[in-house]
Amino acid sequence: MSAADYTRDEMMTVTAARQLRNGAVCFVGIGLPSAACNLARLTHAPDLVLVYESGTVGVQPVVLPLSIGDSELAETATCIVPLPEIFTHYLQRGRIDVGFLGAAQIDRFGNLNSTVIGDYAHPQVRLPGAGGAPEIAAYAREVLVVMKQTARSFVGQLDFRTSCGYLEGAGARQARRLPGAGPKAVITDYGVLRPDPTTDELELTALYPGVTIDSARAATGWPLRTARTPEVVPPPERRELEVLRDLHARTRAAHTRPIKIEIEVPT
Amino acid sequence: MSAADYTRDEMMTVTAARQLRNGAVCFVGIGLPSAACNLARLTHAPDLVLVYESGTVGVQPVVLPLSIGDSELAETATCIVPLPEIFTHYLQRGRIDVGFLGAAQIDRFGNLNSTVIGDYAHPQVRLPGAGGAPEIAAYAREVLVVMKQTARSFVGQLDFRTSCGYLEGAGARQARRLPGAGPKAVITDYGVLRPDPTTDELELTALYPGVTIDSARAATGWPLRTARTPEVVPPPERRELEVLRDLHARTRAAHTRPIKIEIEVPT
Amino acid sequence: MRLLPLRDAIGTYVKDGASVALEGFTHLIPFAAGQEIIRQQRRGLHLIRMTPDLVYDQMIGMGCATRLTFSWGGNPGVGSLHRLRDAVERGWPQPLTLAEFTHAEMAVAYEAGASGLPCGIMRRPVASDLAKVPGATVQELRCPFSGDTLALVPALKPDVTILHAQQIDARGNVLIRGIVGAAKEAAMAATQLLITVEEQVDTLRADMNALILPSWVITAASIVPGGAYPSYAQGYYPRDNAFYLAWDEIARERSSFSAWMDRHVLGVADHAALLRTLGVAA
Amino acid sequence: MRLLPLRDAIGTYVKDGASVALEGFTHLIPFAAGQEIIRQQRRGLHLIRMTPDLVYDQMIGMGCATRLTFSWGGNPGVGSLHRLRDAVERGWPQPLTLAEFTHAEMAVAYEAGASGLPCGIMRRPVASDLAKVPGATVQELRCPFSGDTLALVPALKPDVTILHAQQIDARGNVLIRGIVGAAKEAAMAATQLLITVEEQVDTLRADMNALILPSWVITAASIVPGGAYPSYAQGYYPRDNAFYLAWDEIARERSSFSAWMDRHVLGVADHAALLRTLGVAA
Repeated sequence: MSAADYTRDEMMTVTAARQLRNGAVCFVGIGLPSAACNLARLTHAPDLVLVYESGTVGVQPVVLPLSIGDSELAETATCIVPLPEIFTHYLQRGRIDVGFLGAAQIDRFGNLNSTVIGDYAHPQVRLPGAGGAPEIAAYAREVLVVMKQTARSFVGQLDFRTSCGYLEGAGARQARRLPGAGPKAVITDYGVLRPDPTTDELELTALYPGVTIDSARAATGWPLRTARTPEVVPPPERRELEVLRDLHARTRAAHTRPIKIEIEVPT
Repeated sequence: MSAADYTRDEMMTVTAARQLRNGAVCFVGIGLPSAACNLARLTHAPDLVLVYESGTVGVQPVVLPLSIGDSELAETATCIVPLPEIFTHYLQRGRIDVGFLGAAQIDRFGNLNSTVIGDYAHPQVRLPGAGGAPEIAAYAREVLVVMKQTARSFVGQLDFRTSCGYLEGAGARQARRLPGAGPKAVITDYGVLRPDPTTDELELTALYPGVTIDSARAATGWPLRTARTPEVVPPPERRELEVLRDLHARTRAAHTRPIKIEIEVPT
Repeated sequence: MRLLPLRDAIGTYVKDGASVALEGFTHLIPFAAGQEIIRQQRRGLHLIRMTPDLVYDQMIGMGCATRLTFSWGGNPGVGSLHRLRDAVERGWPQPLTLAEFTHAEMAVAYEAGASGLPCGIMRRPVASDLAKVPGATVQELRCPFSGDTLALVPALKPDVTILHAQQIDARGNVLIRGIVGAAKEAAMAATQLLITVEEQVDTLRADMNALILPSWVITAASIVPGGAYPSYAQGYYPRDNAFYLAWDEIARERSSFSAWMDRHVLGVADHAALLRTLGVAA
Repeated sequence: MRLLPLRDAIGTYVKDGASVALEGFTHLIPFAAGQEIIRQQRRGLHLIRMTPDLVYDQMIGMGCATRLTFSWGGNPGVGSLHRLRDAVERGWPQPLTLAEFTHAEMAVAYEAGASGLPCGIMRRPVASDLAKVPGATVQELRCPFSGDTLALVPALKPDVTILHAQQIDARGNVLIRGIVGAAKEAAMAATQLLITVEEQVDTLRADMNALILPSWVITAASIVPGGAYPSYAQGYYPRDNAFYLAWDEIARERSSFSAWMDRHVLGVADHAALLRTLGVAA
């Protein structure tokens, strides 16, 4: 399949999906992580366990939820637990294998900002904030980050550290004895970054077909290290693309269906 | 109705039931408290809310449970909550109006022992222990104690203080700022004891018909104070006795019904 | 439990300056109650909610709130809450003081409030700058058993919690079915608990282990069909995802926002009328 | 999740010296599992359970346990557990070390274990001598927010938790319906989780908000119809209250107890045979 046959977004979702081994328990966020997890579940990882922070455990949605609490999730879940239990009995208890995170900013050690651009008290841009991310970053056995790569989002210095990656690097995270291992991979629209085992600094280890190292460097706000010869990520397989596009098509149809409510106003 | 027409146990249960105002939320223990609460519910207090520590809230049993977790409770409950919530969301949160307690020993300040007779490490009699009692004693807005009165159970000195009444008396409980007000009445098979508002010492304030102050004193292991003229508790009304006896008869029948289990052993 | 028209319930129990938690995680968000608060022009509220969602975007944009306790303030799957941003970034229509937590912290804080505790406990503070912001209150604690560093989070005890639910029975017990979020904890933590429901039934259609709030923990209830729209009520109507997408445009500018609110919230008498103006109800 | 005969599940996962929690509050007490532990003559167990009930009376009387963590040790509605008393009062068949809590404390301790915490938090210690006994571990704490005195209770984290449940589905998910006690907390707190169930079904007959344990939190499950007898399984069979009353006589003397255990537990191959000797199953 040639690069003309798929978008960068699709390549990114497919690459993220491939990181997931069958049977893993994933804590899933909305958007691209949800698409990637469900793509994996519908292709190579049918026994992937998807946990959403709304309290839905083991969901098998047919369309992608717009929010993390759509009825689609409730209706296909193995069980629904009160939201606090997701964070206590599941995440803090160490039962989550893979946490999926995105953010507005990431630094070279995989630390994430989803709180503010600018100063906290007088922000240029107030972002949605932490949600479940800081605890996912701390407790999930490993973390996958999915973010589009630009010089404004891959920054030398975070405006705010919402969720921890490897902190200051070079073993700083381990020294803090955080339960989870930290970001194992950052999947971007250029390729895949992975932490150096010694310095913890993210290194470009794989590129999408047709993407150059220079273009990836230009999309990074710090001097990006690269593996001697980055791998080339195999392009999406036909089946991966079909499943993903079907999923998106079903989702679009579901999300534009008009709602009608019967109201019998009590007298 | 004359004293020959009812037993002391019945008089005690009826007297306990009469302490309960309609609409109160009661934390109910097994045995006489359960009988008293259900008698109240079936007579003058139809909206009494009964909470059992098994997690059953608003139960309306037709027969008395033998244990605090019989299916009768589950099937007639407004809701069933996980047991921890009974102690956190209901009791500790201050949502219980009346706690009902019994014990093996009580002292003049209404402190209770349900743990051991003798030394803790080498007990003469190992009793069942605390269960929910210490927190009921601390957090219920008020406590009713129901116990048969004997010189061995109404003692000068507890072998072990499992649950607090008024501690050392004379405001000691208030000084500890325990949330609940403490034992409001002790219903025995002789009559009713209530705390003196100043000293907190239990005082015999009411006697059953035909029961003498001297006999109540003889059944008490400390010099029992009495009200100048103890009231006489009105005897059980016909309807109270009927309802109570029906309840017990239904209960006996239910508890002796043979159990048959269908087993299909898997091969 | 008192059964009241929503207007009277809000009028009686939601006072200027109160701390108010409208909960329901994506599901069963009490929009009708929030919009009635707007209609009654409450001021100086301390709004509490894990995910402010559109309902708080509306209340903040209409000037009801001076303080917000929250853990994620976006339009789920869509982007920003523009009115929340405008208040934080530019103080319009008035400045908004933030008390910001993570989801996990806020869940623990509600649970502590529901349990009559002054604080709740978590594992070590995660390495987040949230611990350093103005309004940060999480304290460290050394575990006397393990030596671990733990965190204490102050309890949330709203003056009023408002929930939307599916059914209320003849005795006033309320059923919440589907995704429950932190509804139960927010309910039990509150001093006063207001409920809006889809319908009143004789007996709840509920399993033995369903989430039911007994009538005696509820202060007042109002029957408001469609009261969670554009959020949803499991078994009644789905989430209007198209509306959530459209809100991004509506709320982006002050003028389009104000016009929408004038027409659909201030300009109508109640929630049924609002649903009709939107073409959602007949 | 592995589906195993009960004999193999106990043989594989319950080791001498392990801490073992058989939970289920009056309802769904895993008697079959407890009796299989007796049959396999486990020794030195640390038994954990809020209400030891008859199942621990049997295990203690048969010499399986050297330690007991509990909060109420009686025959509910009947009286004493005579075998528990004999072990505590006279060291027969061997001494039993007690770690004694209140129900509220033990519930908090399980919840802490389930939450990956080293301890849980409560309001001020109640004024009980329990705080002074050997093995007492509850610690005081001053709340940094309110100044209140609070209590910290060390977490319970059993090596093995064993529960009885109604159903397991084809994927290994387990349904618990009715009174749940602290079953969920004990399950999530454990290192290994064993389940016995009444039956296997294709799809659980369960409400959306039912208490379901997902297969991947379960170590092994065994199909044991009647596995909670003489306790009960909501929807399957009621509690045998007559047996609980009769147990008072059976267990009162060492000789009658031993004879009963020889005949009904040691003298049979499995739980189905036990139920037949009791005339409960055909």
